[in-house]
Order: sequence, then structure tokens, then C-alpha cells
Amino acid sequence: MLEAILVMAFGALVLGAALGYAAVRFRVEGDPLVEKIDAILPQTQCGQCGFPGCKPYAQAIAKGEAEINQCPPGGEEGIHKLADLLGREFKSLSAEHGIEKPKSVAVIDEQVCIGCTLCIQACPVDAIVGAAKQMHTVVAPLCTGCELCLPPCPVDCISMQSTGESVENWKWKYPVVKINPAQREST
Amino acid sequence: MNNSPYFLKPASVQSVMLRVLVALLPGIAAYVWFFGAAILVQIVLASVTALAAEAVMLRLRDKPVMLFLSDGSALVTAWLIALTFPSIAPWWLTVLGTLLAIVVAKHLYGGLGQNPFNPAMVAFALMIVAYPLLMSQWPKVDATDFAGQWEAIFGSRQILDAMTMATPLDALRTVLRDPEQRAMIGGILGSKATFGNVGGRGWEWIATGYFLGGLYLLQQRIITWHMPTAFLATLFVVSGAFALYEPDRFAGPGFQLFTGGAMLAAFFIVTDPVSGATTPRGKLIFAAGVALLTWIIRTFGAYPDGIAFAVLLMNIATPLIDMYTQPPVFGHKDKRGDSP
Amino acid sequence: MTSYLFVVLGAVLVNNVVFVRILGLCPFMGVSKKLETAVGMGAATTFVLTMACGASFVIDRWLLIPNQLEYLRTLSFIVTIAAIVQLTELVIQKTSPLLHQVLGIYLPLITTNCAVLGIPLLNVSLRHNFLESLLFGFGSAVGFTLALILFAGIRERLEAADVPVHFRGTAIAMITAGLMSLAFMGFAGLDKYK
Amino acid sequence: MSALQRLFKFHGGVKPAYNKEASTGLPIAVAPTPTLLVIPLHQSIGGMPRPLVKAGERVLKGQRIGGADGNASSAVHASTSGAVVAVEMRLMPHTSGLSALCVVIEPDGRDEWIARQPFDFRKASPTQTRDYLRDAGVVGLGGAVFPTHLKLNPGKHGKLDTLVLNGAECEPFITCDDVLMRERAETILKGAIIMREMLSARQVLIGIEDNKPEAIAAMEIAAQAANQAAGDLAMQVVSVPTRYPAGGAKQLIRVLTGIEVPHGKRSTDYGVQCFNVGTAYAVYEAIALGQPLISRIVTVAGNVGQARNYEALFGTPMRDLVALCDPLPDSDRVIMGGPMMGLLMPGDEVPVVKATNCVLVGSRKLFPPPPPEMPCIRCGECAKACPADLQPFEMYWFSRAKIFGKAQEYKLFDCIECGCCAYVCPSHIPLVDYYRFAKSEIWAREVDKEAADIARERYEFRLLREEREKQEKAAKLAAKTAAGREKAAAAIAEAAKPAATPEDDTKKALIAAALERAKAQKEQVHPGNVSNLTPEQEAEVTAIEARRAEIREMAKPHLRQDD
Repeated sequence: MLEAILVMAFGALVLGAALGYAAVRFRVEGDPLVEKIDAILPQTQCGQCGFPGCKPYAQAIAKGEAEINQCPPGGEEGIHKLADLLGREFKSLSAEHGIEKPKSVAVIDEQVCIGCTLCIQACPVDAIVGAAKQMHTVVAPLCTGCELCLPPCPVDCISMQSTGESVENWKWKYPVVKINPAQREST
Repeated sequence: MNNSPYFLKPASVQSVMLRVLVALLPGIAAYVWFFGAAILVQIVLASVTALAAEAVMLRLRDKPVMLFLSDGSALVTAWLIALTFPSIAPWWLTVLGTLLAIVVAKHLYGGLGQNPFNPAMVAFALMIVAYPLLMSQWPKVDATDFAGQWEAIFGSRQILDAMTMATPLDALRTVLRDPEQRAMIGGILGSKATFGNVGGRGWEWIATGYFLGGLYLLQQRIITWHMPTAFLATLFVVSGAFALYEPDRFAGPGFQLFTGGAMLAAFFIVTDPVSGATTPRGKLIFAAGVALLTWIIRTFGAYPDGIAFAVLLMNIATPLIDMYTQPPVFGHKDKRGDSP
Repeated sequence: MTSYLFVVLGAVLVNNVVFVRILGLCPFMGVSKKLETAVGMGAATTFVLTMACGASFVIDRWLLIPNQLEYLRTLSFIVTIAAIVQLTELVIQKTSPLLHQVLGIYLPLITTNCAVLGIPLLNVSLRHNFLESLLFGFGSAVGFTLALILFAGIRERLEAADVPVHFRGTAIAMITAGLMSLAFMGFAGLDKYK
Repeated sequence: MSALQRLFKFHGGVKPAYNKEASTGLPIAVAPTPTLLVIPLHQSIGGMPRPLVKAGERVLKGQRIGGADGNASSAVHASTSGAVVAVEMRLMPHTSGLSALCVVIEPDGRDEWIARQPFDFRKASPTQTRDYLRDAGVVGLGGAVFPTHLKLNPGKHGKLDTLVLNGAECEPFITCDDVLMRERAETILKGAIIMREMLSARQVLIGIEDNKPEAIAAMEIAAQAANQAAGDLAMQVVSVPTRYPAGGAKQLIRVLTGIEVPHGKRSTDYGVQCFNVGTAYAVYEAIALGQPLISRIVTVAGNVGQARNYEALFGTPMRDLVALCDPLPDSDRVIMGGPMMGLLMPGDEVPVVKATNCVLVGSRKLFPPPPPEMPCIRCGECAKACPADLQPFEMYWFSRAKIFGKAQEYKLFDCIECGCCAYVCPSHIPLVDYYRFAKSEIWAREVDKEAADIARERYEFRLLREEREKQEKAAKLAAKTAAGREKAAAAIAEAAKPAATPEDDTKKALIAAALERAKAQKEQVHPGNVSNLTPEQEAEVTAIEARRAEIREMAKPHLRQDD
């Protein structure tokens, strides 16, 4: 019995020493994974995920503190990419964090705007320009469509407008397999 | 309305599959001539089962049943199953094998074009593992008594012993497994009653039939030369080399090529485009791999004919073979192409 | 010499650890979604398993048997393997953080991977000598890696297949693994050929 | 001459029914000027030209109406003289059925040219010549409409080995290059001589498919004359085997020189450049005659009684051209281009543009709807037919499942969308549609990615700025409290010591001055853009201000509630 304990204790000692040395020798600093996750996130900075921006959400995912399905702007596709990167199982978008919407930009109704600057303070990417008591306007190409400017507006003069299709950004549609009834019958 | 191109070459999956079936006919004719009409019963059994299973699966998967059923792919699978199973196997064996092939190996993977494993070979491998005895009761050559065969398929299996015999491959394996008999292999292979002139009496003519059908497929450009050539050449070289090295222990290339399912495999089984490799180099590697594994399993393994296992094993490797044998794309063929 | 070759080949093909011995299925199903991770996991397992076979042989032959402590075999093997896995994890974390993240939970799971414990125990029961133990461990691990890589290749293609909804994901992966196992049965008897 | 040329082969290709004879029987006719010209501003690859005219203006034939937007763009001109009716969104000759900015001109029937001046490119610098061609709107007329001036640059070596003139015209039905070569071979070669000089090319190879013997003969005669005049043998007409897509620029370069130009690389880096014969013609017209590109030869073919080639002004509705050719009653669609790569038009009223080499009239009989799509059986027919040596079925496999990364690994972007794969597919899969879908999805993602990168940068900058502002505020606050304490101390000191020292006085004065300044600044804040307003605008501003005041009043209770 004593022998057994001695042997096991000896083993534990040797292995513990080896591991302790390795832990010091192979210490890792920083986390390159966060960057990789952040690169997938759409950078809307909308906070729908429950974190104050895309980077904090990326950090939370990397630490395993957040699910990968909390980003509505990234959509199903973003979740697929995250699942791929992290080797996790795909989950459909969590409803409590929002739904996937077509890309849109904020538009300020300039007739109504009172120039309160509240939206300017809310915009995470400084895409609204204007000064106190001046009409504000959204720089559309910079707007991420995060909707963070909607709640602060005291006069509800900001609306989200989906970015329309033009010849430049028109996309070929997914080929639809159509089997018409005539073909169905003839074969 | 559709987009360009606005006109298509007249070609269809259906016509491809039909021509494959036509190409099988000479082999089937020889089969009937030497082993009786039982094989026709099996073909009908397998075909009916395959079509029924296909229809049910298509309905369950909510696909246009008649359209996809008429593509003929289920029939090709069914015929290959019938031709690889013993022609006097009990009816339920063929039906079960066909069901497994169509349902599990084909439709669970998404149907035609998506199955990673050759369905007919899945059926054969599953059945030979589950019912090794039934799967090795082959009819006697020239015993073409149809009533007896019908009885064997649908009725009692009592009369079987009188009608069955070991296939040349089986006989060879029994001999090879016994070190004492091994010395006499030359004599055994020479006995014309069992082994005919080349690959076993009857068997060699069936193989010739398949060979003719294969030439038709080549002429019709349904298959390319890569697979049959690589398969037959590899089998020839490997068996030839070993037969030269120790003729008493290893059967020669003539026997290996003309017995069992080698010819059927060369032109009809390894050439299955869905589960096989698709790049030119990949096809060569794939077929050569099947041939090598077939020879290894035939010679050293526990199963009489290794084609089914060899095909499945190479099916497993197919995605990787395809991935690493991609032909160079236009403009990326040489160093200059990538860095001017 | 030939007998050593047979040990390796037998372990890789005929008695493939995944397809024939049905060991190590957890990482086999878990880390085979992508080819790169499969290669990484295979490499890590190969390292761990070879080391574990060597270490366990040493412990068994020179520590346990002389002291008649065979009953501690499983326990001491697990401890050894756990230490080697820890070591591997630290090294991977340092050298390839992405692989570390991707392997995730499966890396520590090598510890409880039955393949990694099973092979050293088989070594004992098969009375392998030291070199045979190492080769058997290495061969089994190569067989595991082979299975993982082949499986990953098929799964990458299956990902785009129109698999019926109820069979997507793990279900069809299990069926595929079963059929692969069936194919490997073709190697049966090869190791018994005399 | 052509026998000496060694030819190379490209992989794949198909041989569809060519149907070219129908439109080569009659010579080129000039299409009548329509009652209304709709000229899209965006007719070439590159930036969208800016409109240079306004509704109501009168324009002359050849007057620039759209100015190139940067160098990677090309100008657009009025096709005839007349009045600009509108500059507005009109339906584009594009499958999307979307509209874009067009200049609508009502011709006045006088067809009055602007002053045309030949351009002496020998005296001008290469850059000047290229700018001239850009402003003359010369773009590739083979269908890709890549600005020609961008390609007329010999690249880093300063000279080229081979200038390829593309007269292969491999698409079925289309014969516009064929008839152009038959009738205007000399002019084409004059253009080629200009291009050759600009590129310092050693030789000019004119590749023509061997199903156009008349064009080959005409071009050979003209080439011999040109060689004689120049005293060398630089111009060679080469007859190439007829096989679609031999007329693809990359495929033709490969056939003539053996060089494969990879996707995304400049062919000049390989010592070769390729132009359509029609482009050479346009270059000659622009440089030697001073005529910008305002018309082109268009084949009208397909489901029509008399197919023919017309020289049509840009902006002519396709409907007018079709009407000239007795369309058959069962015609149901208009296609721009050939049957292999042509684009389905959203309607027949769309205008002829620089890319319109052919107006193909379709019907259910001529182009029957494809049989239903069957599963891919990986038969490899598409790989055999692919002129880019791709594995189309693999690209399809992953495009269909929307796994775009994998599709790209199989070199999706090397696909030239020639349609060979879909043409031969026994499963009738619209393969090219899948590639187009995958490509546009990938492009959209790249755009999104760029936007995300900008957003990330701006967000991080904002965080930085907020941090800085916070620090500055804190610093200011600290300074303020310090100042306040000092002031208090000073006041106490003052009270204690009535006789103030001059130092204190100056300090006090400074503080007072600063306060004054701050006050003034505060008062000075007023709207910045309200100077130089018209009375109406001012009225509007006051109205808005009044409304705002009103709203502010209305909003107050809500705000309080919120608090």
C-alpha cells in the first residue's frame, strides 16, 4: 500500500514539475482570436448583441461568455462564419437580440429636425453632421444602419430607409428551379 | 425567362443512363447463356424495388417524382446490384440490398449526384458482411435449369447444394489459404472445367460482354479512357508481377482480369462519376487505387472479391483525391503565368 | 523487420482504431468538420499517443510490474496521459493559437479519449516490446489521423449536399462513418495471411 | 501569310449552330434616326460620366454630353443634333430592369456636327492621346466596353511584341465584325496602325475564324497594301479554327501566341494586347477624322424575316431596329448580344449602347425554355468544355450551397461566363446563373467588408476622441478649480491688502478680458450657411425656425416626462 502511494506521489511530483516548467516556458500573451472574430462582425456597432460595440462582443465570444448568434446585422451568414471559425455548431439567430433586416440608412427629415445634437452624440461612427440648433444630416455612405440615433431624437425626425437597388449594386438572383405543371405531366 | 445561354446541346441524364443500360446487355446475354435466366429474375426484382424505393423517397423528400424517377439512375444501380449478387440469391437478399442502396446510400445523402459512396457497392458490401454464406452461393456453370433456379430464389433453399459451386475466385482463395494445396495452384488453374481458358468457364465470356459494352460507352463518350485503362493496367501489372515472381502462389493477370467483377468494375463501377474522382489525374489515381486494393483483398483478404470494398475505400478518399489533383486553371499553368 | 511493418500497417488499416476498434469517436465526430482542424487534431493525437505508449511502457515495465502494482495500471496511465496532454496543449497554445481555439474542448478531451488510453492498455495485453509499443501507438494514431482526414474530406463535400433536413449534420455524419467502417472491413483477414 | 503562323489550342470550347449566314447576305445599312434618342450616361466599364447638359439645351452631333469621371471612365456624346428633352432615369439595356441616368435628345433632323478636328497623335504625348480618346468615348466594341485609352498603354516595358486584332467573333448569329471587315477593312487597318504606333508593337496579328472567308480575304488584301506602304510584314491575317469561344480575348491571345494571360493580370505585362476590329475602326474615326464614338454596327438577327447589320446611333431604341427586319409574330424577347452570353433585355424600348453588338430577337421556338434542372451527376462534360480549364461542377456544387469561399477556391473568378458548361450540361443546370449569383454575392460582401472596415476605423476613432475629450474636460475642470481657488485667494488677499500690486491688476485684467472674449464668442454662434440667401430661402428659414420653436414647445412636456 505504502509503495503504491509512494509511486503515485513520485509520479505526480515529476509530472507536476514538468507541467509547471512548461506553463512558464510557453506562456501566451494577448488573444489574436478577438481580431479574427471582430473581422467577421459587421461593425454596425449597434449594440443589439448586448455589448457596447462589435469589439466587446468579439471579446466576449472569444472568452466563451457570449453565444455566436447574437448579432442580427451579421445575419445567418455571419453566424455560419463564426461557427466555422470557432468550430462551434451553427445556431439560428437568437430572437431576443433582434431580427435580420435589409440594409438601410438613417435619414433625417430636415423639415422637422430641431438641431438638438442628441443623435450626433449617439452615432457610433460619426456619420451625422451638424451643430447645435443647426439642421443635422446623415452622411449616407458612412451610416451603418445601427438605429442608435432613433431613440434619442425628441421629435422622431429620423427614419430608416432601405438602400435601394441600382445598376451598380444589383445582384444576380439565386437561380430558381422552376418545374412547371406541363413538364411535370409530360414526364 | 431564362438567362444565357439560350440554347442547349441536346443531351440528358436520361439518355446517358439509358446508354449505360444498353451497354450492359452483351454481358447479361452471356450471363444468361452460361448461368441461366435466373439473372433476369434478379434484374427485374432489383429494378422494381429500386424504382419503388426511389419513388417513395422522392415523394418523402418532396421532389418531382416522375421527373426524377425517369432519369434512369435507379435502374442503373439496380442492374449493377443484380449483376454483382449471386443470380440464385434469395429474393429478399436482392430486395434488401437494393433498398439499402437506394434509401441509405443514395437518398439520405440528397439523391442523385450527391452520394459519396457507390450505392451498388454499398449494397454488396453490406450484404456480404451480413450474409456471407448466401452471398457466395453461385450457380453452377451450364446448369441453366430455370425451374430450379426459380425455386432457389423464391422457394426453399434445400436443393441448393446441387446447383451451386464455388466461383473461380472462391476456389482460388480456398486453395491459397491452404499452404499444402498451394503448391498445386498451377494445376488447379489449368483445369478447364472450373477455370475455362482464361478467367473461369462462363465468367470469361461474361467479362468479354462487359468489355464490349465498355467499348460502346467509350465510343459514346459517356466514360473517358482514364478509369478503365488505369484499372485494367494496374490489375494487369500487379498480378503479372507477382505471378512472375511466384507463379505457384499468385494467379496471373489473365485470370484476374477475366474473372469475377473485374471487367464490370473497370467499365461500369469505377466509372460512376458521382462517387468517383472527376479530374483527369484523379481518375487515374482512383481507378488504379481500386485495382490495387481489389488485388490485395482478393489475394490476402477474407472476402472472395474485393471490388466492392476497394471501390468504397477509394470513395472515401475521393474528395481528397479531387482536391489535390485539380488541373491548373487557364493562365495559372506555369510560373510565368503567376508572376510575369 | 517485417513484423514491425505489420504492426504499423495492421494498426493503420486492418485494425483501424476508429473504424474497426471503434475507439476515439468523440474527437472523430467533433473535429472533422474542416480539413485543417482534422490535420491539427491528428497531429496532436499522434504526438500524444506515441508519447503515451512510450511512457506507459516504461512505467508499466519498470515501475508497476517490479513492484507488483499492476492494479494501478489504469490509474497511472491516465495520469501520465493527462500530463502529456497538458504539455501538448501548452505547446499548441503557444505555437498555433488558432488551432488551439479550434481544437477547443477536444484538446483536453484527448485525455479522456479512449483511443489514447486503450492503445497503451492493448500494448500491455498484446505483450508488445518497447519498440512495438511505440510503433503500435504511432500506427494507431496515424490510422486515427487518416480516418479523421478522410472523414473531413467527405464532410466538407457533404456540407453542400442536399441532405434531407432530419439527417443534416451529425446524423448523416454517423451514417457516413458507418459506411466508412464497412469499407474498412474489406481489410479483414489481411493481418492473418500467412 | 497565314500558313506561316503557328497556332495554339485552348482547352474545351463547343461548336453550336452558328446561324451567321442570315445576316451577312446584305451590306451594312444606316439605321434611320429615331424620333427620340435615349443615351445612357454609363456605357462603359469604370466611373459613371457626369452629365454635361441640362434639359432644354441644344446639342450638336458629337457634342460631349457626359464627361469622364476620372481616368477610368469614358465620355458619352450626342449621337445627332437636337434638343435635350430631359436628363432623367430611364430603363437600361440591362437584365436587372433597373433605370439609370440618361440624356434624352429629340433630334432636329439637321444632323449638324460639332467642329471636327483630326488629332495629330504623333505630335501629342501618349497621355494626351489617351485623354483625347477617353474624351472621344472610345471603348472596346467587342461587348466588354472596357475604355480603350486604358489599354493603349504599352506598360512597363514601353513596347509590346504583339497587337492582336480580334475578328474571331465566335458567338452564333452575330456578324457585325464580319461585315465590318468585309466592307471597311482598310479603315480598320488604319486604326490598327495608329494603335500599333501607340503601343510600339512589333507585329499585328489579325485573328479571324475560318468560317468568315470573305472577311479573311478582304483583310488580307488590306493588310498586304498596308505592309507594302510601310515596307515591312508587320500585319498578318491569321485564320483560326472555328470553335466557340475563340473570340474571347484571352482565348484568341492563346491561340495566336500561346500566351495565357491569367485572371486579373494585364496582358501588356506578357507583351501582348488585344482589341476588337470595331474598336480599331473607332480609334481611326476618332483620331483621323475627329469623330467621337456615336454609332456602331449592330447585327439584328434571330426570329426576324430579314436579318441584317445596321449602323445605328447610340440611343436608338432596339424596337426601331427590330422593326426594320420584319420580326416574326411569335417573337417574345429581345436579347443584347448572342445566344451564348447575351443579356435578356427588360423590354424592347431600351436603347442601343456601345456594348450592343447584336440585337437578337427570340421566341419560344428559336430558344425553347430549358428542360427542368436535374441534379448534377458530376459527369465532367462541363470541365471538358470549359475554355478556362475550370471544374465548373465543383464551382456549381459550392455556389448552389452558397459556400462562396470554396467556390472561390475553385477559381470562380477565372470564369469568363462563356456559357459552354451550361450548353453541354446533360442535367440542364443553368450553371452560369449560379456563377453570376455567386460572383455578385461575393462582390457585395467585399463592398460590405470595406464598409465594415471604415465603420470600425471611425468607431475606434470616436472612442479615442471621446477618451481624449474626457481627459481634456477633466484637465479643464482641474484648471478651472485651480483658477477659482486662486481667485478666491486673491480676493481674500485684496480684502486684506487694499493696495493692490500691479501684477494682480494685470492678472485681473487678463481674466476679465478672457471672460469678455468667451462671452462674445458665445453670442457669435449663429448659423454658418445663412449668408447670401435669396429672399425665398430666407422666408423658408424663418418658417422652419418658427416650426421648430413650436415643436420645441410641444416637445417640452415629453422631454420632462422622459426625465
